Amino acid sequence: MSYKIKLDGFEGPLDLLLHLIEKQELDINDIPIAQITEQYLAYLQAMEQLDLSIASEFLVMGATLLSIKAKMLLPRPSIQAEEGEEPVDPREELIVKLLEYQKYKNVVKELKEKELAQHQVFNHPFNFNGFLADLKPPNPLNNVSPWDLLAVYKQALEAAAVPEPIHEITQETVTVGTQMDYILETLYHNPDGLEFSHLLPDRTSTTRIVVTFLALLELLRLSRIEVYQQTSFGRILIFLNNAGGGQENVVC
Amino acid sequence: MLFADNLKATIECILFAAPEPITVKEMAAIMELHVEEVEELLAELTHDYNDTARGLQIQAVAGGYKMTTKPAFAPYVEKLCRPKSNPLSKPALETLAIIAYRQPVTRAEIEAIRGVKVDHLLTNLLERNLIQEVGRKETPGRPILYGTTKEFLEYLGLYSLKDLPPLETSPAE
Amino acid sequence: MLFADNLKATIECILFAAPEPITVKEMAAIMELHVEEVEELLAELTHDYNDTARGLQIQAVAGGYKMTTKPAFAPYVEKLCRPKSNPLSKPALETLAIIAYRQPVTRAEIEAIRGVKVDHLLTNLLERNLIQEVGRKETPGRPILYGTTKEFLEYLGLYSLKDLPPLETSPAE
Repeated sequence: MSYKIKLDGFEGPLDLLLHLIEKQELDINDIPIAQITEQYLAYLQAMEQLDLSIASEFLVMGATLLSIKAKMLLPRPSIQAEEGEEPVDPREELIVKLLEYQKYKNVVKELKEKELAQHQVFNHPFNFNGFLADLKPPNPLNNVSPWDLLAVYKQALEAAAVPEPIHEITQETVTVGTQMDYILETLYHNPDGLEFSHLLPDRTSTTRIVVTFLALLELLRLSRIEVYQQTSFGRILIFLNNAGGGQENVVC
Repeated sequence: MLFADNLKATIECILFAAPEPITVKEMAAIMELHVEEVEELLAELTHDYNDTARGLQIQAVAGGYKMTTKPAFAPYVEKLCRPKSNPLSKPALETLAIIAYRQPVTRAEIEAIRGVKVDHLLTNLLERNLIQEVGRKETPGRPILYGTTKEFLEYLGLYSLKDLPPLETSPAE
Repeated sequence: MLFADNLKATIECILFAAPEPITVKEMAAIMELHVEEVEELLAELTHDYNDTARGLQIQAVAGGYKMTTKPAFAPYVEKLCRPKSNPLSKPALETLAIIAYRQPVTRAEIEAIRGVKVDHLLTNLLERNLIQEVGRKETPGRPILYGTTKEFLEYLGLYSLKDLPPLETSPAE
């Protein structure tokens, strides 16, 4: 059977139909539906015989063709719609689809040529980093004068002078309980782990350091947190223990 | 201050070094010239390159310009460079064509035209950076709308979408 | 078969597309020519490029040849590669000022003034070659001491650190 050729070469039912129409030089606007349906179904049969799984789209189209064929067999007046309307050609929807699809199928040939032409041209692999490495780096202080630097320095000194006394007056009230909550909360937001120093503000009291450490030990005892050190003398990282110990309530 | 010859040479350098097509506007900014001046110099340079016995050419693609080897020499260059990625399959190119002409377009609209599913083809085209998501259609389900990229224009050697060949119904024989 | 003009154009393509300097031997293999022939063509092409008002040149490097931009046009290519040079952020500049006036100074001392961590700012300044490590402070932990670099002075157009404007109202240390 000549239908065996390139059965899986068709991308879809529209592709197959167009192939049948073009091969026989049929007028797409006046498809001999009975003939085309027969040929189309023969293709599907051949596919079945070859044990190819037929995509559902092909079967749906087969059914559509049969239904159009059936409508065409009905006497004209019975398919005429309500009065005043033109009789509808049952093939119309299919024809519109085929014409639309054909437009793209046709243009693909031309696009393919353009694609292959561009495959024939090559760019220069210019090495930006190599080029820049041979140049002096740009001046990061392009718009900065020594006087600007002085002004910025003065500002920094003034800013530093203000807040310090305020900090000295404040009485720190830290308890093991509040620090435990704080540690759990902080670790929750840092799933990649933290070092102990990260649990403390930049400048802090000895009391806070001691209390935070006690809180840490307590959480460790309750298995609410885990501590890892990859290498000896390496960084010690603290993690939330997601596995267990979560049931126990923190009591302080 | 640059002399006329040097101006052309500067454009030559910029085109040579630019990793992707560069617009006249960008060149003008780099050279601190007017767009019109750059356009004129570029036209001269393009003429120097394209009409002579040279191996290189200046291409107008994707809204800009780039320097490439002339296609005639591809067999030699191919021996030297990593081969370009495989050309697109027919179904992929067909899908790409529908997107190019109909954009912005949803997957369902493409499938309605082709009569088959296109999921894996869209994934492929997205991976190759030839299409991109350009928004959502304001219909139920708010489906994704697809459009082509700048790389698409470069891929086919088009300057703009207007340079796509016209769609014809009759077989293009 | 290639004609003489085309042979030169082929070499041009090869030099243009080669990711690394390419030897005459490699070119001869690609073009299926004798080494002597390629040498002659290459000499002509090099002459065409280097002695005319062109932006590109053919350079002999590392035992091979490559196409590059002529040094005179480097500033334009640089603008293309580095469209905007990153100025220092305000915090980075402040940190730099503290180091400039207080050097040699430790990270902790800078942080004491700024009230926040400065690790990443120091990294940034080190990368930009504005500051350097100048020693260790002989206190517990032997923290690193930072100072400014020669480049820092160059960038600011200063001859020495003594030329930094004095801090008249210097608070007692």
